Amino acid sequence: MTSMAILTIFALSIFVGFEVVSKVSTTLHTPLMSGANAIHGIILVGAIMVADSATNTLETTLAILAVLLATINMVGGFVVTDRMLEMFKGKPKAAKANKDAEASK
Amino acid sequence: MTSMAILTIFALSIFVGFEVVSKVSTTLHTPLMSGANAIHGIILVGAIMVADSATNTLETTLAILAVLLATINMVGGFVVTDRMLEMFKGKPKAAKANKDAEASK
Amino acid sequence: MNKNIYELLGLVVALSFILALKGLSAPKTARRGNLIGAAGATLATVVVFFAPLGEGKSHHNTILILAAIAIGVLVGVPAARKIQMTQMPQLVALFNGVGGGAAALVATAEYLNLGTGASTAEVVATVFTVIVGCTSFSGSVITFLKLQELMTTRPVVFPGGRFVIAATLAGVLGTGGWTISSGANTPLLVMGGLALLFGVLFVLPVGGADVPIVISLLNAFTGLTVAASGYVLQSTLLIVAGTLVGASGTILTRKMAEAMGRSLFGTLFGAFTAKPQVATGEQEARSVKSGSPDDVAILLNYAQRVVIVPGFGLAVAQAQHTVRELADMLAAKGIDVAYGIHPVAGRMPGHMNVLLAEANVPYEQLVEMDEVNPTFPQTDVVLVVGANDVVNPAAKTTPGCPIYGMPILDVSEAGNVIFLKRSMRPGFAGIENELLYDAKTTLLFGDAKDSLTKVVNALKAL
Amino acid sequence: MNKNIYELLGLVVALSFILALKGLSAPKTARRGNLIGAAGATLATVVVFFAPLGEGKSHHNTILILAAIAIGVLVGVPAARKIQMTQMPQLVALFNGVGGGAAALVATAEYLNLGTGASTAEVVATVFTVIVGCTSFSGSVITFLKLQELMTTRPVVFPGGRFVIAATLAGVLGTGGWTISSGANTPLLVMGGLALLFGVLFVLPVGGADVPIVISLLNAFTGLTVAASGYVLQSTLLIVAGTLVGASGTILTRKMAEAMGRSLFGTLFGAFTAKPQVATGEQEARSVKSGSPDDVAILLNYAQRVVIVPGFGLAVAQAQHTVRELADMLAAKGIDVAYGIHPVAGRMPGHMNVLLAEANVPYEQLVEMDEVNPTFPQTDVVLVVGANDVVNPAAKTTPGCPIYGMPILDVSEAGNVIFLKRSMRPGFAGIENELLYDAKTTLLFGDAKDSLTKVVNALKAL
Ligand SMILES: NC(=O)c1ccc[n+]([C@@H]2O[C@H](COP(=O)([O-])OP(=O)(O)OC[C@H]3O[C@@H](n4cnc5c(N)ncnc54)[C@H](OP(=O)(O)O)[C@@H]3O)[C@@H](O)[C@H]2O)c1
Ligand SMILES: NC(=O)c1ccc[n+]([C@@H]2O[C@H](COP(=O)([O-])OP(=O)(O)OC[C@H]3O[C@@H](n4cnc5c(N)ncnc54)[C@H](OP(=O)(O)O)[C@@H]3O)[C@@H](O)[C@H]2O)c1
Repeated sequence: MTSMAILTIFALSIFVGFEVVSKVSTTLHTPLMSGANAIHGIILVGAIMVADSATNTLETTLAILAVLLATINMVGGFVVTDRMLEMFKGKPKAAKANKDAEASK
Repeated sequence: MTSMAILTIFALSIFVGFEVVSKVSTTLHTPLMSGANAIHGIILVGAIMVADSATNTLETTLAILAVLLATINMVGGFVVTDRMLEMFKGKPKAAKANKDAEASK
Repeated sequence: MNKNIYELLGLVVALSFILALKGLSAPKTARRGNLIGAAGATLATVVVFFAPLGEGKSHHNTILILAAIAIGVLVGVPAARKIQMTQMPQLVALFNGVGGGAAALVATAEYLNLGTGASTAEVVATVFTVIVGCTSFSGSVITFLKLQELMTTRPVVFPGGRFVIAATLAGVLGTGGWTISSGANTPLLVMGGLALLFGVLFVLPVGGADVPIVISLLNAFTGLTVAASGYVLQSTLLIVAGTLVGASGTILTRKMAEAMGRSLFGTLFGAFTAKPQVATGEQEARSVKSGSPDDVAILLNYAQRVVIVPGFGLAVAQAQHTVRELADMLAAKGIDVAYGIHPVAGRMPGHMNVLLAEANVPYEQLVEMDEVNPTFPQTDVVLVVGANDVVNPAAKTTPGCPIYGMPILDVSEAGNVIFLKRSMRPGFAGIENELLYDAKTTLLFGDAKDSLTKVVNALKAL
Repeated sequence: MNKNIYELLGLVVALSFILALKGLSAPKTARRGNLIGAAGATLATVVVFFAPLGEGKSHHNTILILAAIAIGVLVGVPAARKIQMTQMPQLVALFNGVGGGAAALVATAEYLNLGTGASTAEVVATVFTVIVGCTSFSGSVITFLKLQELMTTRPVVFPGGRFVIAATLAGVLGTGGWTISSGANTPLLVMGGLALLFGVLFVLPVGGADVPIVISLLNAFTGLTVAASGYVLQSTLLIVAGTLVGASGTILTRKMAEAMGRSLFGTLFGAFTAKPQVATGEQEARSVKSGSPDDVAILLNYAQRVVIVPGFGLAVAQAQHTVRELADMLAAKGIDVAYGIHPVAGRMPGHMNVLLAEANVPYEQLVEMDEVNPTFPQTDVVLVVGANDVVNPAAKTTPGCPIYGMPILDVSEAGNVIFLKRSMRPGFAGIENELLYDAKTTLLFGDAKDSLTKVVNALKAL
């Protein structure tokens, strides 16, 4: 891949990242941060690639440690985000009840 | 550029295109369409590239015609969009006046 | 020019287009956004003359190119400058069409240039560009003719039309496949011709109300052809810019259709599903109640609440200032006056807001459809100035008519309805308006501006 | 696996992350968004084991890798599952830190692997990743310690601190330059060590209220390190995913700072500008008015309007259900009851809304800060349950204190203020609350749940 292509991809990704979260509501700040945090756990893929081609002990040790840390980041991140959002699910219902109540006024 | 890079750029551009206009208000539909229309006038660059490397009369004729059409598209598009938006500029003021009027009620 | 710098500038231009679209979607930044886009496009056009070329290649035809650009500017700028606001939509349609045509020409020329050296993927991209570019070109020309009223604005449907369209489409795809498998020139030419025909057939059955949606759709498609050309020409800039327009145009088309209460699917496949039209109205000479300016003045004078419904005719007659004068007089008499604005009144979304803002109509008197509709039962007089389709009850009562399903202003709920128009001719969608024959309707024939002036004078004399 | 398929799957995963972020920004789709992201990440992890390798290369260490993943899952999942809601923010901080550490390790290992074969651009990317990854790692550990209250939550500032920080930063950059120019291993190691130190020094001066902002910022930075690693490893997926997190994280950080009324600049450069703290409050034993549950019950019983302000202590005491019981009793007596919700009450944005929704508190009783503040002058009794900083007037009156500038709930405008807390200890930000000594304040010491139960019983006995 040419460095021009990489630069273009980089620039477009920045725009996507900006735009996609620009409408987030305050209540979702924490889950969004946590979800984004889980996504960068994808460094796991990089860690596996490096471990996969590591030939001496030092490299292997570093890479395997990276695999361990990245897995914790990724798996833990998605699970904890899901748990947060599970708690949020009560809210829309409540909001709806509220609306209904108002409508019946 | 590899075809993978092109595909990635294509996919990311789709997302950017979607997101960037997803909040447009009804009043701006026409100018936005017109502005987007002007942007695809950038085919002018392609027309110039082809004309630039054309070697026989047929190719040259087609390419020069393309340059002409693309120029009309691009230049006319940006000018007409600007004219439309010029007319819109009165509105925000009016809206503000309206707010002020409400505030003073 | 150094290749890296050249490509970097291309990326800068691509990003300027993103910023342009982003700017255009918010009222505050719209104008700046457009200017950013124009600046980017200018930069790209200058830079391409200094494009680094492969070994042993040189720039050709520079003088010719510059001449073509000069002519293009001389044609495009005055057209965009001088056009009347009422005719802007058709101009946008035309600009879009020439863009599609340019993309098709570029792809064809490059195809000839590459000759047998083109890869399959490149031929596929070429075929796509030529088909869609030609369709967009001829389709846009038809929308132009419709909007300019150089041809009927009613859906044009002929018996068996859908089979002709399907056959044309099959022909387009067949010749497309033939082009891809043979790599020859003749099938490409035939294909282009068939695609031009398809564009015409595709747009003919579209009713007036759906025309802006179709323009927007063709616009999105043209964007995609630019992206495909970019693939063939190996230009990242064209790929990004074209895809941006394709994607944002698609969203915009959907939003427009929603705003007009039209089904996008119905609009797109209208060509295949439209039936020869039922003649609406029996065309017999029915009686209508027409009044004099004095009658209208008296009606208005004793009203407590008046709603003015402006339409395309107001724009044509340039009557916005006179309408304001009348409204001010009524307001001075203590009458409650409001303007009922339909989202698709006029010929482009937001048309009426703009015209009335130009005439300095106070913003709080402009009431959107959803808010004004519930107030009609308490309204004594509705003054319909050069509007027709947007108050036509056929949208509710006549399934199958071109505007069926469009939300309308329910003016028939008011006490009296006054129409200011020049004749009994129907509106843009070409369908009879039963409301004109209604007992509570009074017609005041003549140019809207003249009629309004007379009403104003009559009111003064009261 | 075929290279094209492999790369295509990478693109699919990248797109799934876009959809995940998009989903996460709207309440309805948030949970689905997170699952899409998890599915994408799982796919990527499986696929990478089948990555096509260059000529003559083979897969190494597969067993070890799988073992490490297994251990990671066994550590990560239970931690995420078992953690109490009150401790979630520090867990997120910790996860972020290990991610940054992983990126730094990956970059280091690849650097060793490439040896002298690395291009300058790759070395620059490596240096960037190691610096930011290490900073993020140690910085996150400090935020964890702060949030877990294993160390003081007050800004830690020592005299001359800013010079130490500046010197460390200079050292980091210097060794970075040295690494780039020499390509050797020792400077990279020294640089990593200094970056770890810098992370600690960077976060120490951050006050409690700014901690979530710093976590978000470190999160964005970690995203960028992933993108840089992607560049070195030539993985489009990592580039896109990392950049996405970097960009969205930056926006999110700004939005969080706005929501908390904090200056992002002040937070970021707090390390360089913070001065040793002015001791707030004179620490002399001043008298406070403490009351019995009966006193509180009587106050509440004769009120017309009561506002309950829940805070972090309510979450710790798990008193949400008891608080609801009390509120229902008061409402049954015809007293107007509302909950005043501060946006940063608790330990994460939205914390209180969640806890109270869990206890089935009717949604319409939850009133946001901006709406509840104007009602305090008409409020007879404010019941502050385990909150402190969010009602601390120092945010308005004491420039330089860690929460200065944060909007607060103006409970001092109400007739009576009752605090339910266990001691005179300050809240998260570690600053005295003058309101505790105010004449209209009554303190009821004890665990929030116990105290509330007693108040409920006293009310029943009345
Ligand atoms: N806004 C958009 O985005 C958009 C875009 C494209 C199409 N459309 C379509 O355009 C139509 C708009 O509805 P509309 O009610 O505003 O307009 P309309 O249905 O086209 O009706 C205009 C009326 O004005 C009268 N008129 C024309 N010139 C006049 C003059 N000088 N003085 C007095 N009257 C004059 C015409 O009758 P006479 O000829 O008898 O005078 C006609 O009945 C809809 O069908 C809509 O779907 C809208
Ligand atoms: N929401 C967020 O996003 C977020 C994130 C990170 C940090 N923060 C920060 O956290 C703080 C939130 O303010 P806050 O007013 O909710 O909390 P706070 O200022 O931390 O005060 C909590 C109070 O609850 C009391 N408490 C603790 N456990 C208790 C128990 N079991 N029973 C009764 N009382 C108990 C404590 O006093 P005793 O020890 O005397 O009982 C303390 O005064 C702000 O400084 C905010 O900036 C917020």
